[in-house]
Amino acid sequence: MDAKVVIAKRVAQLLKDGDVVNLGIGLPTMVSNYIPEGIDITFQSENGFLGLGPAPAEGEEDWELVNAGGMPSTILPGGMFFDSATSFGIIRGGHVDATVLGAMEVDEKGNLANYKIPGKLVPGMGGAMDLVVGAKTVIVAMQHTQKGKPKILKQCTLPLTAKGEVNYIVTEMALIRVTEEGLVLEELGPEATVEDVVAATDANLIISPNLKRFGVEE
Amino acid sequence: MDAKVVIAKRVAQLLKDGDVVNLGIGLPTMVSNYIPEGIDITFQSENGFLGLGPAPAEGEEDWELVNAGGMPSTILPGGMFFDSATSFGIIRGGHVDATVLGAMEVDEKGNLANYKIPGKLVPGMGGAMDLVVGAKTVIVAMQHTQKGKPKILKQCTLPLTAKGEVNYIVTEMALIRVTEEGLVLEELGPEATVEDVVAATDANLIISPNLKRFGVEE
Amino acid sequence: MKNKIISIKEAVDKIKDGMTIMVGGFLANGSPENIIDALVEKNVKDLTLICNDTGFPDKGVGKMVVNKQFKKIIASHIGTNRETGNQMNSGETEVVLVPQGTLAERVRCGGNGLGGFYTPTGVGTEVAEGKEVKIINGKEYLFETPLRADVALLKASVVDKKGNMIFNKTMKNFNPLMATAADLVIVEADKIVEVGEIDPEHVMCSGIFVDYIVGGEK
Amino acid sequence: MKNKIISIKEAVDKIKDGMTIMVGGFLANGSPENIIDALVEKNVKDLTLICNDTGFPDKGVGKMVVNKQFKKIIASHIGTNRETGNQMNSGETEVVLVPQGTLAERVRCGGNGLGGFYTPTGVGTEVAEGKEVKIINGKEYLFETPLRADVALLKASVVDKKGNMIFNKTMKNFNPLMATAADLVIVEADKIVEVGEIDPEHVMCSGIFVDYIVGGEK
Repeated sequence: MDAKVVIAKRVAQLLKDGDVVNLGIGLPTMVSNYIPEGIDITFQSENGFLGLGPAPAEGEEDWELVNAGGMPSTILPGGMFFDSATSFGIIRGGHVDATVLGAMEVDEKGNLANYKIPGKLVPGMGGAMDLVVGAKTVIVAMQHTQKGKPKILKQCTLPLTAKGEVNYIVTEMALIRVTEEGLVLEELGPEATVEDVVAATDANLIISPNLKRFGVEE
Repeated sequence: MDAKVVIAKRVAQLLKDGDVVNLGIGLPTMVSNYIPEGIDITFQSENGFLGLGPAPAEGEEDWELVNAGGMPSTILPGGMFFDSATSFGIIRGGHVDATVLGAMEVDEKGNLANYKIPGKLVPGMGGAMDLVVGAKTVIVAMQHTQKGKPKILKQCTLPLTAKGEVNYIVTEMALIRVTEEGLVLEELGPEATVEDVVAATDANLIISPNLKRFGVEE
Repeated sequence: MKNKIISIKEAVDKIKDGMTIMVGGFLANGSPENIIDALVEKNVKDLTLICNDTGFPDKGVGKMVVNKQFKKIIASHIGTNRETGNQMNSGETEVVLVPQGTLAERVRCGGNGLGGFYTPTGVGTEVAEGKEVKIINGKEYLFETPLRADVALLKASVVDKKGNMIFNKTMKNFNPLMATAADLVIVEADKIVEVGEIDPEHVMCSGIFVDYIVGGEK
Repeated sequence: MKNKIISIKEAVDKIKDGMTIMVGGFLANGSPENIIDALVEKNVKDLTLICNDTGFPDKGVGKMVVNKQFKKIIASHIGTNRETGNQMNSGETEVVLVPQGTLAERVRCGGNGLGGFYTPTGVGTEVAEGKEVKIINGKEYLFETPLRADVALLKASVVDKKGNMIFNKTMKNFNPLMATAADLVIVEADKIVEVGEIDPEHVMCSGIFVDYIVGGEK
């Protein structure tokens, strides 16, 4: 299975019936394709609506209905549109159960860096800082390493998006929970060993006594 | 002419074409009956709409459309409904050009007391404090005296609704403008003399060199 | 999809002695009268009330005031219900009067995850007592804090089974704000419809805030 | 009733070198493209921009970035327009990055007469630098100030002759917020209708905020 699909499937299983969820651009967006049967998720799009549906069919794009990436989207029954202050009131007010975002770096304290590389890439934080602070559960969904280099660090080196807000890190190799004690390796990806994960991770990992393997099927 | 009608007519003439105006309960409400021809005023009702119209005909009351006094009202074309935060955002944000309210006391500094008599009458300030602070022009509309006792004082004795926010005081006897220098008597009511006004006023009055009489016709 | 529809009895069973409740409505316009009646009948005690006003002795939350169910009341206006004033004067009930715009903004603040705000309303009045004053751009402002409740009791005209709400005309007032600011949100509906029956452009407050729906008989 | 409809030329003539402008839209969805084109043509300079993002080089305010019309840009995201980053790196343009929710709330704050607010967003990040931190109920918050502009340039789908607006689907975003927060408000309409053609229940932002309307060709 493709690494990204593995990640998206495992993240999808973390979501609970009735949850309101905001998915970041890129890999996180794929999560919506793998929501388990019978689980009702309402997706929030921070540019201004609840009830984000699948991408429209070709030729049916509506440029008055776009997602947070600026691309044509759809709205499902039971959704609604609102302005940006209302949108971030929802986010900051704790009404979003989970947010799924990518990361450049995450660390042992649950710190997240995903919005700039000084002097090189400064796109801006967009809605990420509000999402990470406001959502009840923050799930980082990313490939475990970047060009072979660890992204899960003892301490972030890039400017932080938020301090101590990350709850889960899901990669193709591992599901890691952020706790007061540090990072707990709770599950292994389909093809990973503990040694693989430890070798690919800069941060210290506490191996859960109940270590399991992802339950993601083809 | 009835004293209240004199006051309402003179206040109505202070309003300008295109103004957004909030009228308090009681005498101020009467102002809407005397808006000069060709002057377009949008009335705001702080419980949640713009475009307040006349009271409905008997038998046509709609208890889902009430004014700030809780009584059935109507909405005019071009109006809209909103929640209380939006309503007071409009008020506090300076988008209301004028508010017209009654007063228990007003003083030389433009202080206003109209929401409680300690130990006796404590109805609460409702939206008055926000209105007086937020509206661009604050017009006090009231009878000049209460049971023969002055209401326009050197200094308010009752708890203040707002400090230094009143711009005009309109009574059946006078139109008084609040300035940095003090209260300026600018106009006399249809039947009043300067001596009458001075006698019925506790505050010091500066007599305007351009003193006029109200231009209110029967 | 979770079933949110419950009976009024089930709804009021969730409200316990000593809780803080927010109740929508402005002079009882837009208040959940059936839930209020059931609460009077259940006679739950020592509640703290957050509401724009205390309605009338026979309408809105005023019925609960008459039944002496509140130990504390936070409102902008109590003048239409003599019983509130009596209980305040006798010391039976603590009454905190808050300017209407400040009250609305404090509820929004509580529901939107903000820590507080500065308002010019109340500067130089009794409302300012004990509050931090900050000078911003040469103007005085008061610091005001967020308000939240254990339970919000709302009234809506049309509610779909996810809890998406339409409030007719002036029935919005505090309802959509309180929807965001309580741990448990119960809405009394005039009419309950299927998900998708309300156009996403016409939903006035999202069902993501709503835990339970009662009513629908009208 | 005042005539608010003017030509695009008359509209852009009101925008002078050095002004601060707010422009509605999210990645150019809901931006006034015709006004922007006219501003590019007029080549007004040294502007300060407040906008969610800087659009694309050929879409939205991005066209004005390419034309080097801004001395300062306040936005949450500049990643879709490489030219903004180039001008920032070369020092030609000052770019202030603000989290999207904070940006929306600061505009609302400016339009609603509040002096500032406390948000948890950005605590422990570069965004917190130089800002007052307040601990409220044991949690850290940053003090954020209101934003206002000389001119707000909005886009709406349907506008009546009083300026009442409907924004289709996701075109709301910052538009209704900016409507409240500028000294002069100009809205570009897809369609202009008579007063009364929009149901008061469907107006999304009141015409009282609008000074001028352009467009209506669509």
